[in-house]
Formats: sequence, C-alpha cells, structure tokens
Amino acid sequence: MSLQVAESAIQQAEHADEAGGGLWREAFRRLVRKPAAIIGAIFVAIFVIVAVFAPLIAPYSPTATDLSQIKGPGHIPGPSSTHWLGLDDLGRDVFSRMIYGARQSLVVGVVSMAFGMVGGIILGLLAGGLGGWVDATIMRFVDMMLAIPGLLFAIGIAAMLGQSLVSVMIAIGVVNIPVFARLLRGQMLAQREADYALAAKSLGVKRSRIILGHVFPNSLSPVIVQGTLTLATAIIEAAGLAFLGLSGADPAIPEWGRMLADTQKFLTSAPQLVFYPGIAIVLSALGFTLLGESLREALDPKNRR
Amino acid sequence: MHRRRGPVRALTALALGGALALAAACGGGGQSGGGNKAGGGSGTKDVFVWALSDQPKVLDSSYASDGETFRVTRQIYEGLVGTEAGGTKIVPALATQWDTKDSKTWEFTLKKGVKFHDGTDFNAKSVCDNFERWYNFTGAQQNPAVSTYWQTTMGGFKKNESEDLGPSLYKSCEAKADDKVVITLTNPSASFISVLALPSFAMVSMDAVKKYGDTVEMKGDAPNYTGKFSTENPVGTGAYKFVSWQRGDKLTLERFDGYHGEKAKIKTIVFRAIGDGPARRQALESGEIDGFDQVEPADVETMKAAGFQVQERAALNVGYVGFNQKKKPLDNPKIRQAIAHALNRDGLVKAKYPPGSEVAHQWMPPAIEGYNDAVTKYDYNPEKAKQLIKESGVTDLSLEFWYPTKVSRPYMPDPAANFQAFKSDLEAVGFKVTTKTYPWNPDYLEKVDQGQAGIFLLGWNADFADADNFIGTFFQQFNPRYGFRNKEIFDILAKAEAEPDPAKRVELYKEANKMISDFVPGVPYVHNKSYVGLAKDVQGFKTDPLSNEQFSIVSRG
Amino acid sequence: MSLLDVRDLSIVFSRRGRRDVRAVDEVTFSVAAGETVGLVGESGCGKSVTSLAIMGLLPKRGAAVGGSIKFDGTELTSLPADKMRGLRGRDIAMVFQDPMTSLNPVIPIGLQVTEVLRRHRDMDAAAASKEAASLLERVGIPDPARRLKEYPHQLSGGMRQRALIAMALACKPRLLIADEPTTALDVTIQAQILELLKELVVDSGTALVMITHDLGVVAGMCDSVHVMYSGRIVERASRWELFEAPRHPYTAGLLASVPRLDQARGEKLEPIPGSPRDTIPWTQGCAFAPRCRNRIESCTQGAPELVADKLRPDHDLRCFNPIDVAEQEAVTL
Amino acid sequence: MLRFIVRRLLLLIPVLWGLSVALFLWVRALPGSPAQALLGERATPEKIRQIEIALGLDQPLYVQYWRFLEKALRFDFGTSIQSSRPVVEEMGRRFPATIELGVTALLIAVLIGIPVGYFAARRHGTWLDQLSVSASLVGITIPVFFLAYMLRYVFANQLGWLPNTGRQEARMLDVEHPTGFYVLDAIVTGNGPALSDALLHLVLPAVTLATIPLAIIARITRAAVLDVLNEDYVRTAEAKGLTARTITRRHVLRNAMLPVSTTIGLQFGLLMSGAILTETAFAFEGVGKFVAQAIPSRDYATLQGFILVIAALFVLINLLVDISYGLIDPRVRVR
Repeated sequence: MSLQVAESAIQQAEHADEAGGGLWREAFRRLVRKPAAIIGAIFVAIFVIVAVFAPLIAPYSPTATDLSQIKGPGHIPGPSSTHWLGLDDLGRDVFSRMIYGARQSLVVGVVSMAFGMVGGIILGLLAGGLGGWVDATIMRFVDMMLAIPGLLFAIGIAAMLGQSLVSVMIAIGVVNIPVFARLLRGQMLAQREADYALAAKSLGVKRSRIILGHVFPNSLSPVIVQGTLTLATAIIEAAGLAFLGLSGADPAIPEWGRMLADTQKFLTSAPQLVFYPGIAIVLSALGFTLLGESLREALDPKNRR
Repeated sequence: MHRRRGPVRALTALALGGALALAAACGGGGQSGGGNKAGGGSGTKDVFVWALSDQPKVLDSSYASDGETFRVTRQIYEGLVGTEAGGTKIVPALATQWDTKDSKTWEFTLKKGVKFHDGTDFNAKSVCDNFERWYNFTGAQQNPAVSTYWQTTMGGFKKNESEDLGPSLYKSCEAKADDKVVITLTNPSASFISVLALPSFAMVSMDAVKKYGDTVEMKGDAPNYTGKFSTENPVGTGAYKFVSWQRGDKLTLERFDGYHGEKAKIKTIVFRAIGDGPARRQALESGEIDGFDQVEPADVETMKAAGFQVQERAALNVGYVGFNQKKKPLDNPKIRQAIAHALNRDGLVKAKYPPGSEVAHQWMPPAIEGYNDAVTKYDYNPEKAKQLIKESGVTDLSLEFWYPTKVSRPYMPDPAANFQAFKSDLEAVGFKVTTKTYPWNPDYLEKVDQGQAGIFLLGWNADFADADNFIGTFFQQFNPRYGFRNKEIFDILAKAEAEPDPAKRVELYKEANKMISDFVPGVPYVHNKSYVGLAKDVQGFKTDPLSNEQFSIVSRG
Repeated sequence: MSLLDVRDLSIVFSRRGRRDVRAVDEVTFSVAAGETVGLVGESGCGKSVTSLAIMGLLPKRGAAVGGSIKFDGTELTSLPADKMRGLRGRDIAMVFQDPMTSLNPVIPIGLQVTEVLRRHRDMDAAAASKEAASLLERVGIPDPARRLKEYPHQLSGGMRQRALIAMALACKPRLLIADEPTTALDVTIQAQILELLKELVVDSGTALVMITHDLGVVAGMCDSVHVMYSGRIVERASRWELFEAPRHPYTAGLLASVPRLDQARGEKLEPIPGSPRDTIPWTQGCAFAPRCRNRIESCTQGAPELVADKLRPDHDLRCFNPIDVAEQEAVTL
Repeated sequence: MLRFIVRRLLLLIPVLWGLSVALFLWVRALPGSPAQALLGERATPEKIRQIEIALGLDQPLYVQYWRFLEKALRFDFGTSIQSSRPVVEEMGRRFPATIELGVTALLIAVLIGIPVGYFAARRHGTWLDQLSVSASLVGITIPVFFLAYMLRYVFANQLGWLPNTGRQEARMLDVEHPTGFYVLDAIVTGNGPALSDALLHLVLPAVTLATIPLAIIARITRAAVLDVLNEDYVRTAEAKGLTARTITRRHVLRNAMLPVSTTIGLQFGLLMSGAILTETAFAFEGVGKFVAQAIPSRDYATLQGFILVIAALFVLINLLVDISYGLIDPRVRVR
C-alpha cells in the first residue's frame, strides 16, 4: 500500500519534471519571439560557423610569415584587394588569422565553461545533496575561493600551470567553479523544499533517488543559463589573461584575446590590428550574453504569462 | 521623519558633488593642459627630466647590478678609471695614470683636489677604504644578489661565509702617498683595469658610509637595504649630488659646485620611472620628459620625422638562437648548419630591428677586438637547408623551440615576433616545431641555463668591451645551456683569456671565432643598435655603447 | 445628484505585438454620498480595473480610458495629473486587497500615515503624528504610539489592513473604494475588518464602493450591487432584490456556489461550470454564453443590452433569457 | 548586531588562515625560484644555491611556513624582489593609488549607473530604455584593456585632452605626497595645479575601471526599479495622492536601493580584477599592476602579503555591506 502511495508521489514528481520539459519548450517559444535572443543567436551562429569552417573560409595560412612584405620596423600594410584586412607585423594575412582565431576562441570559451560547470556541479551537488558538514565544508571552501578577486585567482592558477592555452582554460574554469557551485546548491535547497520533493520524502522515497532523480535535474536550468553567460565571460577573461602575458605558448596560433593583447603596441601606428579582434570579441561575447539573458528571462516564472 | 530621508538625500548630495568634481576636472583640463607647456617653459632650461623604465633599486653602486640603477649612480659617482665617452677605451677618471708590471701589482696616481659631495677629500686612503669595504663585506652583503659585480669579477671576500664562494682576487691596498696607491691581486689579471671601469667599482665617501650605514638584510626573499647611505645619503665625487628620492615618484639630483672637472651645465636632474614603453615615448612627445632610453624600433623613424632627436647607440650586444646539443637532432652538425641556413636573419633584422642594426654572423659585435671577418657565414638558403637535412639522414625533425615572455632586451625588443618569424622559417624547410615559453626572469633563464631547452632565443649585452665577456662567458667551459663539450674551443678560449700580450690575444680570439662559427653552437642573428630619444632642444648628449651616458655635459638650447 | 457618476466607461489595454484587450466596456453606475455600492464578479471581470480607472491609477501608456467618470461634477478622465494627485488620498481614497504587500516594507507605519496628512492636510510633523496615533486608535490598533514606530513586517495581517484603512480615511475622503479588502485575511479577521469599514462609513458619511468576488461581503454591506462579467455589468439591483431573485444566470450561479445558512441540509453547492476564461467576445454575443445553463440560440448571435427588467423596473439586466421569477422561487423553495 | 559582527570577524580567522596556507603552497608551486629572479642573466648554480641557503629555502616547507606566519602576524611580509623594499612599505605606497582609483570609479559607476537605471525603468520600453540596456550590455562585454587603449587612443593620442598614462605629470616637481592619495595630497598641501593634474590623470583609468560596475549597477537598478514600480505599496502611495517626488524617493528608490546596495558591495572583487588590467593599461602604479608584475617575476613576498591583505579587505568589505544592508532594510535589522 505505502509502496503504491510512494509510486504515486514519484509520478507526481515526474510530472514536475515534465513541467520542467514543458518549461523548456515554453521558454523556447518565448525565446524565438525576442529580438534580443534572435540577434544573440545570429552572432553565435556566425561565430560557430566561422570557427568550424575556418579552413574553407580563410584565403591564406594563418601562421606562415612573409617578412618580404614588411619594409621595416613599424611598417604594417593596411587593407588591400588581396588582403582584405591587411597584414600584420610579420606579413601574415589578418583576415585569415581572424577566421582561425574564431576557432581558438570558441574552444577557449567552451572548454573553460565546461570545466567550471562540471566542477561547480560536482561541488554544488555534494553540498546541496548531502547537506550537513559536507555542505558547510564545501561552502567555506567556496567562500575562500571567492575571497580572491577572480582575475587574480586566474592569473595565479595559469602562472602555476605554465604558459599554455590549456592552463588558461583551466584557470578560467576553476575561477568559475564557485559560481556554478553556489548557484546549483541554492537552487537545490529551494527545490528540496518544493511540494513534490516534500511529498516524496514524507512517503519514504530514498533520499538519493529524490535528489538525483528529481531535485537535481529540476535545479539545472539556472546553471545552464549561467553556462551560456560564462561562454561570453570566458572569452573576455582569456583576453585579459593574454594581456597580462598568460596565454597559449605559441603566439603564431591565432586567438582573438591573444591577438588583441599582442597588437596593443601598434595602437598608434596600425589601430586596425587592435580593432578587429576587439570587435570580434565584443560581438561574440555579446551574442552569448544576449542569448543567455534572454534565456534567463524566458525561463523566469515571473515572466510567464 | 526627516531622519529617515537621510540616505537618499546623502546620495543626491553625492551625485551633485560628483558632477561638480567632474566638471571641475574637465574645466581644469584645458587650463592645466596649457599650464603644462607654460610651466615647462619657466625654469626648464635648468631641469632635465629623464624617464627610467624602472625605479632604481638602491643608490649604493657596489650593491647594484641593473642598468636603471647604474644610470643614476653614474651621475653621482666616479671610478678610478672610466671608458671614453662614446667608446670602449679605458680612460683616466679619478686615477690619472696607472701602471703594472705583472698584472698583479697595480699602481695608481690619483687626481688631486678631488672632493666628495660631503666636503671630505678623495685621496689614496679613500681608495683603500673603498676596496677594504668591499673586501670585508659580511652577511647579506656577501649575497650574490647584493655584491653581484664584485663576486663576478673579484670572486670572494676576506671571510667567505658560503662554501660556494671562491678565493678573492683582491689581496691588499696600500696608500703610498696622498695621490699614490698600490693595489695587489692574488693572481695576475689583465682585465683588472677594465673591471675597475665598471660602475660598481665607483669610489664613495667612507665618511658618509660610516655616518649613515650601509647595512643589508635578507628579509623575505630579497635584500632590503636598511643602511641609509645606500638609499638616502649616497655621497660620491660625481658632477651631480643627490638631493632626494621619493620612491614611486621621483629622484632628484643637483649640480655639485665643488666638482673637480667641468661643472654640470644643467642644474637639476629629475628621474621618473615610467614602466610602459609607449608611455615613455608619449611623455617625450607631450613635453613631460626630456629623454628616455630604448626607443622602440618601430618608433625611430616616426619620432625623427616629428622632429625629436633619436640618437643611435653603438651595438655591444648579440642576439642569437642557441642550440642545446644534448637534445636530438641538434647533436648532428648538419642539422645545426641546416637551421643556420633556414633562418631568414636578414628578413627579420630588416623588418623588425631599427635601422643601423646589423645581421650577426658571429658571437660578438664587430666593435670588439677579436672579431673575425673571415668566419664561415651561413646565408639564408632554404634549399641548402633541405639538402643538409637530407644529408644528415635524420628523420625525426621535431624541435622544441623556446622563447621568453615579459621581456624586451636591446638585442630582442620583441621576442615573440622573432620566434614566430624563425618558427615559420623552420617549418618551411620541414622541421616540426613545438613551442615552449616562460617569463624571462626567473623561469626562462633558469630552465635554459639548466639545459632544458632545445633551441632557444637568447642574447648578451656587454658588461665591458672585451671578447672574453662574449665568447669567453659562452663557450669557455661546459655550459648546460649549450650542452656540448668541445675541448678545442674550451682550450683556445682559456688560452686567450690568460694571454698577457694584447696582440696575441686578439689573434687567439679571431681563431676562436672561426672555430665557433664552424661548430655552429647556435645562430647569432643580430647586433642591435639601440636608440635614445631626446627632446628637440637637448644638446650635447652623447650615447655610449656601455650606456655610460653623462648628463653633466648635456645642456638645453 | 450622485457623488460619483461613471458613464459608458471603457478601458482598452494595448501591448505591442498583441491584440488589444477590452477589459471594461459600457460600464455605467453611480454612487451617492453615504451610499455603499458593490461591484461583484470573478477575478478578471474588470472590477479592479474600473476602480483603478476611477483613481486615475491606470498606466498612462497602453491603457485607453473611454467614457466619463465624474466625481462631484468634475470629469476625472480628463483631469490633469497634478489635480488628480490632489484629489487622491484626500477626496477619493482606496483600500487595497493585500495588506501584506500594500505597505512599504522599509519605512515605519507612522511615516506612511503621516505622509498623507502632511500632503493633504497641511499638518506639521507633530500634529500629523498625533493625528496618526488617533487614526490608528480609531481603526482599533492598540498602543498606537508604539506601532507608529514599527515597520510593516512587525504587524499582523489584520493590523496592517487596519493601518491601510487608517491611511485611506486619514483625510476623511468623500469616496472610499475598497478593493477586496478582506480577501487576503483570515476569516475571523475578515468580519472585524468589514465591521470596521461599515462603522467608519456610517460615522463619516463616506460613500463606499465595495469591490469583491464574495457575495457574502455584499450581502452584509451594500445598498445596491452591480454584477460584472467579462468587463460589462450584467445585472444591477438593490441588495435585497438581487439576493432574493437573481435574474441573470451568472448571478444565480454565483449565489448557488456560495454556501448559505438558509440552505437545506444535503443540498449540493452548484459551481458555475467552466472558468472565466471560457468566454466569447461581447461583439459576438453574450460572453457568459459558453458557461450558461440558460443559453439559447440568440445568445451567441449578438450582444444583449443592459436594460431594465420588464418585471421589476429597479432591476437592470443584460440577458436574452433570464431566469424566470417563478423558476427562481421554485429553486429557493 | 554586535554579536553578529563579532561572529563574522571570528569567522574571518579560519578563512584567512586557510588562505595563508593555500597562498604559501601556491607560491612554492610556481615554477622558477626567487634566487634566480634576483640574479637574472648573471645567475650561476653556485650563486643560486648560496642565495637559497641565505633565504632559508632549503628548509622543510613547514619550517618556512611557520617563519612566514610568525612574521606575517607581526605584519612583516618581507622584502619585494621587484623593488628591494619591504612589502609593507610598498603597500603603503600602492594601496592609496588603487583606493583612489577604485573609489573614483565606484563613484562614477554609482552616480551614473543609478540614475541611468532609474530613468530606463521609468521609461520602460522606450528607445531610451533600449539604448541604456544595449549600452550596458556592451559595457559588460568589452574587454577592459581594449576599452582602456581605445580611450587612450581617442582622448590622449588623437584629441590630446587627457594624459596618456601614470598618476602625475613628470614635470610636476613641487609636489608633496604626505598621504599617497594624490588628489587628497594636492588638497591638503593647497596645490592647485597638482590637484587638477591628479584629477586629470584619474579620469581615463577611473572611467575604464567604472565601466563594468556602471553597466551592472545600471542593469540592477533598472530591474529593481521595475520590480518596485509593480509593487502594491507604490500603488498605495499613488492612491494617497503623494507627489511624484515623494513617491520616487521614499517609496521607489528606497526599496530599489536594497538590491542595488548589495550589488555595489559586491563590486569590490570586480574592481580589483579590473584594477589589475586598468592599472597595467594606464601604467598606474597601484596594487593591481604591482601584483600582476609580481607573478611572472616570482616576487613571493609581495604576492603573499598583498593577496592576503586584499582577501582580508574583501571579506571585511562584505561584512560592511551586510551591516549597511541591515541599516537600509529594517527586516534584516531585527534578525
């Protein structure tokens, strides 16, 4: 008998999940009506397409230098019919470098975000799921991580791991772990108090089943929104780290943040070199931000009408 | 009820205040912008503002080892001997003449009537006191980061406190008369006189040292100069005397009216630290400063075109791509030659180095005796490089190429650019290049010197103009950096160093240069000219290959 | 002449990218001084919007108000904003539904009462706070001096509603609009609050518009009752008439769904089928038709007009097929 | 309240202790040694060994940590490799610079962000609102140093209105710095030209540093005001016939300021991160630039000292924010 009741409570919980699925469907419907979301999606789509098909789009090699094009120090050929965005200080085609740069930047964004998200989910799940001293310990740890300004933290980790794009991605990821952890934990605590969870609990459904099967999946939507936003900040943070001298080992491999940082010295002589990657970063970050913000609004029950 | 309105009202007030402050700032903008120039006009003839790239570390020359510190101490202190202005020849300074029979006992005749800034006399006793001070360094003063140049050139101290210190080259000093002093060494050293020209061997007032103290503590990880002489009361015999040093702000010197030589033309020298290269140039352009060193190669022509003075400084340096022969396939001479032919040195120097820089073909600049015009040269020839690779029979063509970040050296203003150009060259002939990079100091230097690198970007700035300071320091003994043992090269360099006859010495170095070129322990690629940027009205400035530029001869038109 | 005269009031909400919504239409009613009038209907019927329109509190953009609202001869729909502000709180006051959210949480109760007094009655701080204390006392808040210094979260729901009523009555308004004043309160408190309102209205001769979905509230207080459905008044009558013999099927349905003391034991409550969302536009027919038991063909072929009941002249009705009086009696019996 | 503060201060101790251990271990985990950092190009293995012994770097880690902790408790963080001066002295020089910059930036952010957010909310849906929303989005997504260089390019290089870098004109000679806050110094010493010079040098860095907090504050204010405008108590206030001014100030802003003040409090971390980039981009000799340089130069003492102090400040500021939150919101106060 009590088993039956328990099953029905679970079904009720599953309804809540369905509502979750419905939530996403409904959110999507609201999303396609928002101009901000559409613009964001277009930016992101262009970014991803360029990144994926870089070898097909780029007219030249992004790495082969041609010093014969450079007449002397400070000479940087501007845009021409053969080189649409001009050449850089080592005679490479800037357009091709920008195209290939999208690739690296996308990788940086996605990998750092994934790293932070997975780390944050593990910590948040442990804290929000187990509670008690585990929760207290993890949250103290998270507090400690948050007590160091983010960029400083990232520099510290990147410096320790050495000069490579991987260490940059890990650094940005680690800095984002506490953000995700807090978010998930808070959401799980709220969901644990939700009616369906309380009902299931009162009927003696196993805690792990409630938490892993229902509370956790129902708590993920803000985490996913945050993930979209983190894609944007990760690209910006990577640029910041590059500016401070922490980026991939090989400066020949184009990455927007690195290009932006490395071309600062040409600001007065060839501002276009600074401008291209700067604009590219702003637009791609804007794309992810618009998408994330719209998603957040679309998922917000307050805006459901 | 009024009480409760507090925060909002305060906020409004703040907003208003902020707007006012901003308005004031903007209004002040025009005013002060004009004021700058006007202010610059009055009394600027007697002020010379120089932008350093970094704060000096200390004002006691015997504790100093970096260029920006020396740039300041050189104006305050003088040594027994110096180098001729704009050249490398040793010339008299506080000593008018010197003599030695065995390179072991050195007798100096001192200039008379020289006074320190504190009014005490400079004489033979001062010289001996100075040497005894250095020789008797204890504790943290014996730290290689403190008495760097003494240890590099003279070895150890009277009582060595570390087993890593060797015996001292200095033995004793004797004041024969007021103006006669004899310094005795433990071993013969032909280069002793060149050593004395180093700014670290400047004569300081021992009265001041005793009065203010020259203590050093190793605290945390770095030396802390606690003695006031070393930071707040430096006293020398130079054309300028110290006035004040507001750290993080400015350091001021003033003409020493009791100077024994020609008095300084400009009354006040102000040193400012501006860490950012472009910012130094912009400061010169806006008239904030009168001069700075290390003009960016790309700026040389534009600054000249804008009417600023850009003075060339002769190159006493070499930039090179080093090989570590412990790493395969660099042990193969054909591969090393192939790399030498693969690198487009001319292209890089033309595109990225300032006009006047030379493509290097050996490991020391032409201005130094021992340079050999007849060494083997490896011209840029990718076909030949491919050919040599084929001949070598090496199939695994992967190379680990190292370059440093966070550094700009005269021979390497933009290491990343050099690296990318060379990497592209190497890939063009079939090498597979992987990249390694670290911040210059400490990581990069440490790892390269431990022999971890494969091929790497490095270079050298002369301490003094001597072949030994170049190829001697590179190749005289086994160096993990290069990872080879070539007895012939080691031997000839040792022989050259010990050779007392200058002419024979030069011949030996010429021979050594040829052997080194044939052995290809790396590819030297540039002797870089460096440039000093000066305001339009600065006159009399004379660049010096060892950066020994005296501000006392500078004036403003 | 009546104090408040609402004539042909229509309110249309428009939002970019959506169809206009006609929330209120053809609403006409009047309130005389000292009279208590009820506006009754389910949520969404337009009664609250009507009250906001009277108060001039509808958003300026996106809400078009048509028809006329006359207060003591003054046309409110075209009154300039600052004049309206002078009227609000002084001559026309309002008590809102949810006392939990209708008070500013970060400033003390006292200030929230005195600010009306100082605004409209030119009192200085001392006089205002004295008056505020007596106001709180009048609405039955014990220890008013202390309460004045407290913040809303320190008061119970009933206390807060009393405080809100005190604020509304602070300037002795001539018209008070109470929008579901008891809905958010416990049942025991509800009666107290209603009693309080009734007392105050009687004492001061204030006209009262009572907006509610609760017929019980209406039965205890109102002189006349207007029943609204989907933005229009569907039936209007005196309290006695309406409760005795509702003619509109909607009114009857509302009455039947409320438990009554005179109800026979065992008799089932009959909820109105469907929900207020099951509606058709008035332009096509009677909006209530989809839920109506008395629906006939003509109900969906054109909108009925609000006309005087043929049987009872004081009773207005908007229905093609009203409930028979005889049938009514049969039901009641 | 007092108990709350004391409890929070006590909680600070384990966080800082944990941080000191983590910092100590982190610094040791960095590649490269301080001995090499001191010697530079002229290092030899013998000299490095000699220095490492002198510094006690050959001792076991716990001994080194204990020495570090013992001194740190006496506020002695050792000597900076970069400048050869005691770290505490460097703090005295660099914190005023950064605080001056940060406070100015925060003022700009607050004084512009709040009105912009407020008016955007009041004109919800109009082009003004759209503009402020888009501008704040761009403000958040633009890399700080990119903005810095663009501002330098336009206002210093091209227009020449504002100084390019630094805190002070190099030719300003008769300037005293008793406090290290250049604006304050100029006021205290009554030096007019120095005051305008200090303010001018602050403009571009402060605007750069303010951009992200400004965008965030504007967004939060807008959202908060929109929320509050929909609140019942604002309708109540309207129904009372209060003047628009009273409603705005007493009922709308006071409530909207709750989330905004929390946000402002949370800007410290962002400001510090921003300061690292801003100070580097403007050659502004403050904490951020010094710490950023300290990492590649392995300036251990500086890293440990500065980061510890920054973290302590951060936690303290959070505490202050919590306290001030209680002052604005009576609901929190009672608890």
